[in-house]
Amino acid sequence: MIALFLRDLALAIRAGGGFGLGLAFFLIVVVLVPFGVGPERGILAAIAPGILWVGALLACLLSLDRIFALDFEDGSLDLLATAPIPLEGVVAMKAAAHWVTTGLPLTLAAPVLGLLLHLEPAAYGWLVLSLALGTPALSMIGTFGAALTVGLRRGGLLLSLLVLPLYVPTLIFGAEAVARGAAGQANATPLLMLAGITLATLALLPFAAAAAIRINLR
Amino acid sequence: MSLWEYANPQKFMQTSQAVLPAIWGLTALSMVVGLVWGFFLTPEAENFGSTVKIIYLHVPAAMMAINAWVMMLVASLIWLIRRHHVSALAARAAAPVGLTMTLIALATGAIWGQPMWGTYWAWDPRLTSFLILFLFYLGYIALWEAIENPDAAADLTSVLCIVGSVFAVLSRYAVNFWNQGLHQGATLSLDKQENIANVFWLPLLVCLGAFILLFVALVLERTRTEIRVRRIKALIARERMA
Amino acid sequence: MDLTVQDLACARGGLPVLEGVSFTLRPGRALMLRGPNGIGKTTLLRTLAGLQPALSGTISAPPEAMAYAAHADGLKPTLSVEENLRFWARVFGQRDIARALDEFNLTELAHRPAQNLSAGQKRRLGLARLLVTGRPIWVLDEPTVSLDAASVALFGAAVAQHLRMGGSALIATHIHLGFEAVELDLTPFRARPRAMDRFDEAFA
Amino acid sequence: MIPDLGKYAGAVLSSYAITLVLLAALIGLSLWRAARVRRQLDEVEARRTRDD
Repeated sequence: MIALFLRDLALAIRAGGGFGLGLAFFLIVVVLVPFGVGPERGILAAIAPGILWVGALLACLLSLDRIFALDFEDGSLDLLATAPIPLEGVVAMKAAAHWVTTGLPLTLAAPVLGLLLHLEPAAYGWLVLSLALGTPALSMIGTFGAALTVGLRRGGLLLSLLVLPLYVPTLIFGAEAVARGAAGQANATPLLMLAGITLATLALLPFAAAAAIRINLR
Repeated sequence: MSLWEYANPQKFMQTSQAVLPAIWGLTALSMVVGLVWGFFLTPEAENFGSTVKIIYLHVPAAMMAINAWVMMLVASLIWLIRRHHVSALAARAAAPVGLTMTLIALATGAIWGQPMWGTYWAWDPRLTSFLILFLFYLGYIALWEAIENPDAAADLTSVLCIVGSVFAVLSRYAVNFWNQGLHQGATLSLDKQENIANVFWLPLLVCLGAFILLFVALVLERTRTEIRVRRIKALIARERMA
Repeated sequence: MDLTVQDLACARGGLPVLEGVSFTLRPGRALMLRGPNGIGKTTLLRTLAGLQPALSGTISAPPEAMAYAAHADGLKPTLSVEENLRFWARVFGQRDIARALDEFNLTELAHRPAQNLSAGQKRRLGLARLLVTGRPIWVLDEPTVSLDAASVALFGAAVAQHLRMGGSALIATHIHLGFEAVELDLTPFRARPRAMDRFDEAFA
Repeated sequence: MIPDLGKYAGAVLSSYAITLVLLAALIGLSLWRAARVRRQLDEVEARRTRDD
């Protein structure tokens, strides 16, 4: 299983798409927002937590359809399904590799982009913490969506439609944790909820995603 | 005689054909009685003026929007556990009905919100939850439409329905946490019926019954259609094989 | 290490294609599946490999004994020949890839990225994967597609060597591979449309 | 006939209009598709019994 994780990382690095594209997209979203709402410092600071979270979420969404599509096309998924490692483990490793190549870089880049949006100084720590807690859930939920749509020809758009409603709780608690942190309020509840969602999705969704892949392969 | 016999498509077609005219008749009757009673024969409420009449549409539609999803969840579980095709097709048949109910609840809510709250749309927890429910219905229907193999489609939509249900409940909690709302709580809720006067409650009860009957009639009718579609597919495939 | 199939029926896209298939594959033997296109060779092999459920009948084989190879080789274009092979070896809990490289004449290409291989070389790499799985029963779907005569001979020799070492092979192919094998024509097993008098059989 | 709805007449009437239109569309579409599919099935069944 570790071999699979390392292979996916190697593929992402060599293809160049994994790290770069999601980050560039995140940057562009954050740069475009001030053009839309105007350069006033107060407005930008107020909406910064939400914009950063929505931007990270969209950047995450961008690479979801590639989680299984390439392996499905070149037959690797068939071979993995007949391999001695459980398909649930394959799914979990795929999600982990997706997180390392998108969620983790987004988390690390977020404070820099926070500067552009005049994020409150108190909020930087909460931003990184909430993204670090929440983006694994985004990757895992997205992997489930990718598993549902793996065999479909026009799966990309459908994947977004299926996954975005599932992202709502993560987004709400994540952005709320940063916003409360920025305002100096207590934000333990949203952070705990965020961690709870991540742990629950990591524990349960691999089974649902593996079931979906088995159905799609047959 | 077990309940599962109705999961046999043939048995289902016979039974539904026998009961459908009666259900459609009852639906029409209760709908006319409920809406005429509610629209023409109820007084205005103290706080709401004549807008209270919207309740006879808004509350039943909202209730059926949620109940339709619950029914789809149960049908999906039955399909995954017992592999009764009728169950999967009933879930598919119910989704557009639930979608329409959600749309009605949202539309009447927005129209009601304008005079009451001074705005068509507020990010009130309940309205927001219904918007999210609307998205869930869209995704569920789109997944059904996208997959060609009918059994795989039934399996995958069932998995989506189950996972979606968990996330829908989670979203409801998250949205509540995110914004405490403007919505009427106890005055309109069903379990606190003592708070609402009988003049409003009785016609509302008739309307609730009417919407339930309408849902049953539509789901039965649409399930019959889905069963026929499956039979057409199977027959055409046999023609090709022969 | 026998693979025994009894009265197997399998379906493609929900429609039955084959029924009543029975055979036994013993160690050291090879079985060639024959039959016209669309008869269901791929479906049968996927069912045996456990990728899809059988409609009826039984498949009995030792657990984790089958190595499946299909039209697609499961290669990653940006990884080298050695990396591709080493990955599959690790997935199947094996270490040694030298023998696989050697038998399929890939040692000189070991460090070349898979995207720079010719179609035949890719195919050879895909088949070399079978050796690193360490599994005795090979289930192969059209293994010789896009191989030239020399590579077919190479592949035939590898299968023959596998059989000598007590392995077995189930191969869907149209050509002769140069070793002794039993042939099984699937044409008589084509699924007949079932009687469909009652409405609930509409979903078959 | 229509009761005096006061200043909220627009809201109440448009609610009823939208609801009735949506319900009518849903029922209409369901019944139309039911009839169409039933015709198709009759056609296919007829073809089948003719062939047998």
